[in-house]
Amino acid sequence: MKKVYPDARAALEGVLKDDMTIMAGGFGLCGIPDVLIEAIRDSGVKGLTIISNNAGIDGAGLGLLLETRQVRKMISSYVGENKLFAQQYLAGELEIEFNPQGTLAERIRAGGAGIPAFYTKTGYGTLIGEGKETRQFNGENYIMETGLFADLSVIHAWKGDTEGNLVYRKTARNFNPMMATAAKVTVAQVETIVEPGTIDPDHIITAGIFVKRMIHAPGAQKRIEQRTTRPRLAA
Amino acid sequence: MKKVYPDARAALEGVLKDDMTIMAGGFGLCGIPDVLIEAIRDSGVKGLTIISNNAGIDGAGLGLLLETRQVRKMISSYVGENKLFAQQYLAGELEIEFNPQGTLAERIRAGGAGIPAFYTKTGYGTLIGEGKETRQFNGENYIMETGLFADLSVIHAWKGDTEGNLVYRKTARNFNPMMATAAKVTVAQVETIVEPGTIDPDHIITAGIFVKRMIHAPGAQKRIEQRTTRPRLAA
Amino acid sequence: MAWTRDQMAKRAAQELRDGFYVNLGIGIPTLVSNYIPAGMNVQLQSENGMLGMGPFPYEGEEDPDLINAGKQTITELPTTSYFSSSDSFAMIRGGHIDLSILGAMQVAENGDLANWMIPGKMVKGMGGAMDLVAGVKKVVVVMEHSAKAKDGTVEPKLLNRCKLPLTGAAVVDMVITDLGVFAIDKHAGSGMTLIEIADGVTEEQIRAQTEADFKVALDGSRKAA
Amino acid sequence: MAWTRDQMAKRAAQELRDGFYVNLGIGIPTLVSNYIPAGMNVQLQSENGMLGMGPFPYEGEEDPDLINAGKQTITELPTTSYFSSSDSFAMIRGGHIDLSILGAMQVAENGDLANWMIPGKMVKGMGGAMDLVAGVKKVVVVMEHSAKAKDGTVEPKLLNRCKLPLTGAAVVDMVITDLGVFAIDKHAGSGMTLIEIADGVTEEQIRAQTEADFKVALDGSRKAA
Repeated sequence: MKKVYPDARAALEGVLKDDMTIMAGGFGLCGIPDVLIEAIRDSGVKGLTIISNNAGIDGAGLGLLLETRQVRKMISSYVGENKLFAQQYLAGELEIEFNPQGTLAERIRAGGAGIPAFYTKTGYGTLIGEGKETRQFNGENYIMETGLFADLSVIHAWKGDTEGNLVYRKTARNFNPMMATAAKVTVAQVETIVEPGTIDPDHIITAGIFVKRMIHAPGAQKRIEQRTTRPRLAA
Repeated sequence: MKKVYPDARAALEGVLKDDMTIMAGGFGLCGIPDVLIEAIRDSGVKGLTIISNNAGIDGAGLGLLLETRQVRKMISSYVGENKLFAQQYLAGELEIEFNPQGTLAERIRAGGAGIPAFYTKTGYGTLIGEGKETRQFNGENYIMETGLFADLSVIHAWKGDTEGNLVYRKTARNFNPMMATAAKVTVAQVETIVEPGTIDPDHIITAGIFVKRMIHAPGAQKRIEQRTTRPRLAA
Repeated sequence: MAWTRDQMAKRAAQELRDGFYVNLGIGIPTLVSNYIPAGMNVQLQSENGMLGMGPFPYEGEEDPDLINAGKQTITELPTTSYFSSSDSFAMIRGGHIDLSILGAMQVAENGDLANWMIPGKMVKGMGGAMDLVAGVKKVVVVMEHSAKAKDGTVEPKLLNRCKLPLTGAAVVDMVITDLGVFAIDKHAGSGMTLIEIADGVTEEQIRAQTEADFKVALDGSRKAA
Repeated sequence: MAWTRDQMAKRAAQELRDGFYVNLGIGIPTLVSNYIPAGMNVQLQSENGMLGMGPFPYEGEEDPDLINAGKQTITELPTTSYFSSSDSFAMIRGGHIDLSILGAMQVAENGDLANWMIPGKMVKGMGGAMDLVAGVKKVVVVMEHSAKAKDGTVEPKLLNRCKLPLTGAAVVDMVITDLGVFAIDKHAGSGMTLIEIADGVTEEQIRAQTEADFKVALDGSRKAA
């Protein structure tokens, strides 16, 4: 069982096929598996359904797969930052299924946890609830949402050991841990790969069982979407 | 907002009342909030419904509350190690609701996460499924289970800061993190209390928002239920 | 005189209590963090997986791994903890956040809220807004009292019923506009009550820009919640 | 000659594959860890919140914070990770564990399993057994082929239908007893097949101690799963 692959192309070999469903971690451009997304683009695989909170921006993240028209459908909570997305959507070339962000996160967690459906208040009485089963518990109204499970998850982690145990850094954690659990094959790009026993086992967020393949991706190309700062007080 | 109380009695003041529901963390005697359980015993509160994976052993853990007949009902997955429990149950003095361990864990997690019900395969076709709704998803059979939420959770953590951020040690984590989220009031006993900023925020398992009160409990009295060892090889 | 954006934020800050965990939306709600009273412990949640959100970083100290839900670079505090998106929304959905302050396009007198889509325009998505309004204990909307249409006519935003698709049904507890403050009893369904008026603004001015029916109780009896 | 407990465990170990994540029950299943082939990477899960379970500690090195699901003191390995009970059973329920090896009181020819309660006797509870058999990809039962009643008569444990309350319905893939090995096609419902016989044991001996109907296919064609 060798989990570490030499590069993204090798790590994705044999798992990509047209019309598959792929989960991609990240929130905005934070904690996205950018190297793996590039390799998916280069593979030319088409007709993809992508489950990801956002759709990247023009020229970065999942935006790369929109440029090449490899995406048929997005399941996301917010796609605001992508002009190409808007164009393709309005032209009828791209399908979108909006999910409330917390519902999306929980559907993915449920998919990985063997829970086919759960009830939530979120979206009751809105367009999101239309066509879904509703039900009262203790006098409150809920809608039923189903679990999500993909053919492939591509995720980003900060540090990992060769057993596949992963830790994340700050808000780059976001959707990555749930997605690691909710696909037939999970491939992780990891900034630093270490030997087993290096990471304190109490600190591990994703247990190695969920990670089938991993690559080293130093993270040098991490981008900032909204650079906001405050002035330094004069000394 | 001062979360740290001088002792267990003070930390439980005003939150105990007869016939309430209390969650207690731990698996066997590992990671149990023993100091808080003693204080619950000393308070004399009666008619308790206790949600806890086990029922302690004679003379330790929740066994203390059985001795004093303060417990009316247990919601547990396994109560094998407690003779007093068997006596009181057979005498009709104690009610028991068995839950499969994973169903119990998920019901608690759901209660804390605002999920009133979910579906699971566990227990389908068994006594556990009787009287519960069943349903097919993708041709497989599931039963519906509901979330659990208590008046009070008492938990044990290894380290915590005064903001209530907690970390756990090894398998003493078990049910403690979910229970922290699933009660009106969560009181934590913590082996070491530190200042905020001391624990790496990527390592925190229970965010301070879930912990209303905490006490320092050095953990000197931790007990081992089954002491198993292996021989040292002769040099 | 109608309240400025900062005055609206300052009024919203009066809803904070010591020990509160609070989620602030984008826009005016973000300004509320400037008015947390000294000595009051309020922790800000960012739904992308952080509790204890700090201010923007100094220039040169931006960290691509540390952003808020608006994708802006931020900093951490000694109280900070990080968690996954599912844990973050378990916190939100489970009712653990005390207060959410957010913007809106329309609010109805029963507490219905619309702030995520305009039919016919490109829809960007609801992000975490639906989860927040469904899950947080108390929801306070901060918005301009009315909008100006292109022809100059006033378009009320406080309505009998929302015309835009809802973000949540019967979810708003309080609306702070540039003209005043309204309490909504979303549970009992007893409607909207004007409880404060901005200095120099009259009830008549408010009525002229409001479609929603509302009672008036300016004696402070409805102020606390 | 019927297999010993260790021979049964050794036979069960043949179901392990490199890279497997495995949950072992109490009793004979625990012995399986002694027969993991050298060079094969198998990680053991303990449902109380640990992956990568190590052997018992040396005397004096027991840690009350480090126990397995049988409440025995254990050790950690370089590959170890810890997690909560809900994460542990998300792993189990979600089908991420490759193999569960556990004991049983009765198994039926359709894969039904009974191992948690005897009506009229004090019930201790099912612990994690129902979750394991419902969630793990492959379930192997290791047990004595039959029980001896007090009057000395043989009581079969492989039955047409379980008489005891079920732990799971149609969940068992394989049964290893002291007399042989049976495969169960729980999905197709095509029943039980005897695929191996312990050295020196005859099919007739097995039939005499078995109530369940079973086919016989000893050519190895049904061996791999």
